Amino acid sequence: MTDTTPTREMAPARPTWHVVLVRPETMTLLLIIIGLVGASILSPFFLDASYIMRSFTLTAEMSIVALVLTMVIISGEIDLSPAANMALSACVFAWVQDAGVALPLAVIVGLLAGLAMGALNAFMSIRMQLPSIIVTIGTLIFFRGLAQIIAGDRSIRVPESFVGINAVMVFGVPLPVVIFVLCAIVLGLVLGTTVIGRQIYQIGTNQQAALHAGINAKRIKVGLFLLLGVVSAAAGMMAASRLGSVRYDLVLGGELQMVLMAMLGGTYIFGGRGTILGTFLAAWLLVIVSTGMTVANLLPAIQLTVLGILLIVAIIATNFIYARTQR
Amino acid sequence: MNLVRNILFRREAGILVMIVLFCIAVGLYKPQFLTGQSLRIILLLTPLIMIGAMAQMLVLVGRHVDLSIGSMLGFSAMVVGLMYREFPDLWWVIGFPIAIATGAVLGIFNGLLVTIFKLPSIIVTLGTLSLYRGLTFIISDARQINRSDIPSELKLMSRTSPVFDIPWIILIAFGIALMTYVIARHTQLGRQIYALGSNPEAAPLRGIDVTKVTLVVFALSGALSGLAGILYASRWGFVNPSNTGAGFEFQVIAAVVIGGVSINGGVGTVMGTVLGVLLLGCVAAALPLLGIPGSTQNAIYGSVILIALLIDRSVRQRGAASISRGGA
Amino acid sequence: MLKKLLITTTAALALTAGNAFAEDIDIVFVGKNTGNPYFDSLTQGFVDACEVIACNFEFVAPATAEATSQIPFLEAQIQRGVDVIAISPNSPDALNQVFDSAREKGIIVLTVNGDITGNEEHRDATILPTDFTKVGADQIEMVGSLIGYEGEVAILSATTEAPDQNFWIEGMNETIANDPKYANMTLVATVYGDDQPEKSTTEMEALLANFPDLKGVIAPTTVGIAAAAQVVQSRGIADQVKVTGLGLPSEMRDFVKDGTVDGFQLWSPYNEGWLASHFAVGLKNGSMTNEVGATFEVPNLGTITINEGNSINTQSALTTFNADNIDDFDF
Amino acid sequence: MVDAPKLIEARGISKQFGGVEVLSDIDLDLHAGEIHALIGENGAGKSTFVKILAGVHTPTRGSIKMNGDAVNVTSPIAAQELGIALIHQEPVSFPDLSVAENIVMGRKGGGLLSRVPWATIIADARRYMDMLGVSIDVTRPMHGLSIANQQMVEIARALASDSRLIIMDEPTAPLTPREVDTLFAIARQLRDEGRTIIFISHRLEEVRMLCDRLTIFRDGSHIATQTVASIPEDEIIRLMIGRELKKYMRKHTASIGETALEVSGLTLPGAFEDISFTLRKGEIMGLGGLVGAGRTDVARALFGIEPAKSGKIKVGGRDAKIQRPPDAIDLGLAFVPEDRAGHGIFGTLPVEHNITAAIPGKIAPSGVISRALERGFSRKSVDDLSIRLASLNQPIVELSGGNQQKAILARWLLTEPEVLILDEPTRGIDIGVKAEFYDMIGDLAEAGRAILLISSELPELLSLCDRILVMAEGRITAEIPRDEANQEKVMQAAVPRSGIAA
Repeated sequence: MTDTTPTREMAPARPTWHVVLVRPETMTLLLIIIGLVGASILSPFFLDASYIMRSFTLTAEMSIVALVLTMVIISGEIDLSPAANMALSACVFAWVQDAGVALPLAVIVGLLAGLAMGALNAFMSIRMQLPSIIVTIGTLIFFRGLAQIIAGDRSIRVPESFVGINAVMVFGVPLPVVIFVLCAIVLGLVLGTTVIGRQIYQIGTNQQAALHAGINAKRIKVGLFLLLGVVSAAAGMMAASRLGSVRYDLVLGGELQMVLMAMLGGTYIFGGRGTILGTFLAAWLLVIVSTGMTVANLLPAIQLTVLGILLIVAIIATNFIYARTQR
Repeated sequence: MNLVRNILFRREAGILVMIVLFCIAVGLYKPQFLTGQSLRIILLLTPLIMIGAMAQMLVLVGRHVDLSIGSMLGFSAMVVGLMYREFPDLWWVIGFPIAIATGAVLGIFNGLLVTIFKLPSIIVTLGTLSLYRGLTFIISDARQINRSDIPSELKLMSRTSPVFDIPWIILIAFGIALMTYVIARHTQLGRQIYALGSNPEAAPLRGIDVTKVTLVVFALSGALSGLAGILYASRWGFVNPSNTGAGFEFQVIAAVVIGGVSINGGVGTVMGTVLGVLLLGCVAAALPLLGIPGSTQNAIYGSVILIALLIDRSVRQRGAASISRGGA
Repeated sequence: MLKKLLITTTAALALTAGNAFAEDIDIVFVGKNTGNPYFDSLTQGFVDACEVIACNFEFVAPATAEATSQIPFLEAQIQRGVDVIAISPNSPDALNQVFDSAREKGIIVLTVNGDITGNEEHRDATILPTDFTKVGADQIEMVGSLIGYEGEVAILSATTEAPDQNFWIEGMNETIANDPKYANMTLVATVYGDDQPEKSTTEMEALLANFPDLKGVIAPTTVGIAAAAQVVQSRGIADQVKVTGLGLPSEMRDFVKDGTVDGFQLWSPYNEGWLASHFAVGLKNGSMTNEVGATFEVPNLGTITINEGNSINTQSALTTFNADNIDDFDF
Repeated sequence: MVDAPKLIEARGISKQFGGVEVLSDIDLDLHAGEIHALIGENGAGKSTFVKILAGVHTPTRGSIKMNGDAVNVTSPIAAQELGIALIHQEPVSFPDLSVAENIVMGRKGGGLLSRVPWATIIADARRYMDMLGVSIDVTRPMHGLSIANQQMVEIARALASDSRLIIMDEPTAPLTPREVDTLFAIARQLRDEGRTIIFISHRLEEVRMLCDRLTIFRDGSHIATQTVASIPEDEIIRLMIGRELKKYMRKHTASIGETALEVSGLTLPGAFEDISFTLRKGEIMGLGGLVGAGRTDVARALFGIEPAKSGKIKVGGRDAKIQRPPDAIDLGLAFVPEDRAGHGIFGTLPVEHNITAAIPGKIAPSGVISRALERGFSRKSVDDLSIRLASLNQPIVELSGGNQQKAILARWLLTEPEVLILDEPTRGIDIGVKAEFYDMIGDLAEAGRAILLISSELPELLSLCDRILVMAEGRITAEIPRDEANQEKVMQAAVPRSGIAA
């Protein structure tokens, strides 16, 4: 089998400014600037740091989960069930707590529920080698259904001592936002500088080559699904603390926003490409876009339409950038 | 002795047995479940899902997924609803071609994104799911079409028809099932969809115009969603921008996957899908009778999809293992 | 359609600009979700009131009616510095924090058409359509009058958790149990349609199947009553099973006209909006005080008293709609 | 039958793949009603030539005439319309569709909505099956058919599109003797109907039994075309490998140390059986054989990608249990795979990441990758193997085939392996870089590493290896020490004897 790769010996190196600038993350940064300008024109009330910060706490939990989802997509898999996982874990936590279990123990039970959900996704996708996208559509409906069974459409209250995570301020910044930034830094370092991070890129780029290079792709992918399960559970309980009560419809439809954050950040849907920084910026972009539209009292319909268009444009753009740079 | 053909056949027989057993079990506990009236209730629950399932079956056979059928249903229903409200004296039957055409246009847009930009259909339709729902809000200015705006002849179609008093809506649904059977089994288009799903790389080599077939599949999915849209207006008598068609895609995927359509493409029968829809209809009708809160329905759909995936896996494993032991 | 969209957007822009200098009171009403016909007429009440008295009115609502979907809209109104937030809450307890932060900013928070039971201290006052305590009894009287005060009756409610629904159902049970007038009426079942047309229909079908000689069905929710009526209409059993409850004239007009439903009740959501605007402006400019027992005048609604727990009833008794008066109402 | 009408006249057919000339100026005539064998070593250009005939590739130069008039075979469909059918060794089919449909699929049959004539399709399918004397239920799906039956369906498809030229690429490799006989009977029947059959095979007895004429390819050019009767087997082999042997004299022969790797009775049913050999430090052992001999499967078993079912492996004298590649790497094994693009490089990732992919422990002792260590290792590798590149951050896909292979070799040298398995290391690499590779392999042996070199290029094997094992159809057929080794001996052992008899 003679291979047909181009044989230019000395390919012209891309100039450094080109490498730094022509990246999906810069596209997201550009969109943030455009978003900020647009939103402040749309409504004078928009440009206020504390308001944007407060609005970010509403989606901070989802953004944290989107960071881990980015790593799962880079590794070549996908998971549409984290939003449902957040709801079910929060319901399990509140239900167990409501039934008299001590708070710390209830939190652990919630996290274990998330882990179990991650394990189910891992078993179906990796062990049974089923396409993870269809598996996680099944688990997304299944987890949401379980949450409905546990909580009915009652809303289970959460003890006062646990409520108000978003009221806790760290140097004037709400705690959920601080946690999001810290998670981004930690995960960015893991993905960017550790062996595991490097191997996630390698598995996503070419799983066969990874096998031949002695990389245990199965173990890493199972680990990612489990991590996503636990982090989703933690995020679900953070939301419970923010809201003071939990219903089965927590973060309903959140899966679209999480995938959107990853895509807007430049994560390549087929794996191998993407960064934590990209998703981090995309999370802020989404907040700016939706807050800008809400404070301008635009019909929610427009927000839905804009979200849909953004996702489609983002996939086409990243597809185009990667296809072009892969000469 | 062809092993796989039996498995496929057994799969449909398996679903039929499940339906019978389920109905007998419920009937023992609640005898009224087995009356003619109860059969009518079950059949009245299935027409929209049936039409959606037919479209989704062809999409899945072509190794694609269309998540936007719920929003396409909602948008088409809204277009027709607005038309009835703004032009009350129009002949009400005009609604059907308009709904189908509207759906087809949205479907073709999906198809273009998938074929021109080579994007995975599941992510594209996840985007258009939200886009079309947003457009539904915009064109309706977020207001509902009330029962009084929907022509009574259209609503009548969900109640009776000259044929043994079976509502038109059920006749249309089974008509679409028959049409899909003819397309899938007896037209070049149908066979090429199966071929495309069975071996996408080999399809172009065998002279199959992959782009055209994919576009037609998505257009069909849109058109049938449009038809389901106007029938929604007939069945429930109103069109609401936020919940008309919401969650429709999950019910349809559950029905299609139970019906034995494989998510790896190339495998799926109309009969299996019809039985899958009927099974879900029985479950949906039985829950309230047994006093089980409706909230368990989602959990049932989810678990049904997961179990069907595992069954599909084991069938494919036994089939695939025997073909190729590659290696140079 | 697009033309309409542009108008609303420019109107929104004008309002934001306009508010900077006028001393009119800014009122915003946050509905449960967009596309809910019930709130169209309630909003109309606000709009007409604000044309008469000095207030600027805006209606916003999330796309879907989940517990937490209203929070971003409330945060936005706080940011816009509106004077009064009127809201029909989607959840009894998920909005406490955001209500508190609004009231810290001096914003008056009124719950409309439904209260946050158990968390009343987080809102200034609540404006209910009518005296909820009497709704249960009125509905039992309504169905009793239709079925000759004897036979089996069932309730088709919305969601198991909706506070107003449970309040009324409690009232209905009490009335049937204690009031001798309804001695030979028995309440056989209460089922929940989750305010979804498909589920309400299957629950209604199950009721008819489980209780063959059911005489009457009370559906105290607009979605439930319409679904129940449609089932009765399609099976042509209007004379055996009487459907009533709380419904919107615009939705029930066909059923009343063709005799499927003889009569149903509701209140005027329009009046609720009308009263809420006046109360809000009154509170803001000091002409009204928000103490229990205080009274105030509202044009064409007469004197309104603030009852226990700062709750106000727009009208004392339910309005009954039937064949002869259904055409006088356009909501 | 000498001057039978010419079906195909190919003139000056040449093809370049990425700068490497694979076919140069092939002239070949094919008569109607003839079975014509194409013979040659791996990579001699046989497959490429027939793929050009079948429209899978387009030639860089040259023309094809069919029945006297020039034709332009642009795609497989064009070929099908011209009546040319190519049957791959692993038939390409639609597993979920019925046999009958697989035969007909894609034939011009009216618009998308035109009716599918099931009756005629099934009737035709049965007719072709009867013609081929094969009893397969044409309504069952392709799923689960044996390879032999799948080939029968492919032939039926060729008949369905009334193909005049049917090309069979190594058809008998996976078949049992009885299935081979059936295939031969059918081939003869088709020839008697006036059709032309091209039969690519290494089994010279089969060629002798079946074919009328044969053509020998070598290094991309057409050496000779003879009638089968007029050329003895030894002559065929001589022509196959007749190039005068440019001796790449190895600068030295390394001192042979103690046994590094010992394999006994290694078996994986269907791939290879009873493989036993010992490999000593400083020794280069060649593993020769033709396509399908199972050499790559042995390598994949040694490295743990597809472990053998039975047999023992001892590394450095100790028993080794290798279930997954990391086990092999820990024991000091390394494996440069044959399929560079599919199993070797991470195309879009930088060259540096590719080079250090197998030594995570060394570049990140604490788990965190140390830039300095990584840059040190990769810079050293680039210099040692003189890899030509613009920058270490450049995606590796931008390098030439030769430099990519050097990067993969560098990856494995960094693991400092005891045993280095190289699978077709110099395939698709231009001559200049090949020589560099040979020196490198020599130096590695000299440094005491044990090297197992899998190669289809005889000069490479003969000049580099201390010993050559030859495999055919999953079995070791000969072990030839360096001084007795020559091309004929290796090829004699490589050509499957047992084709008919086994």
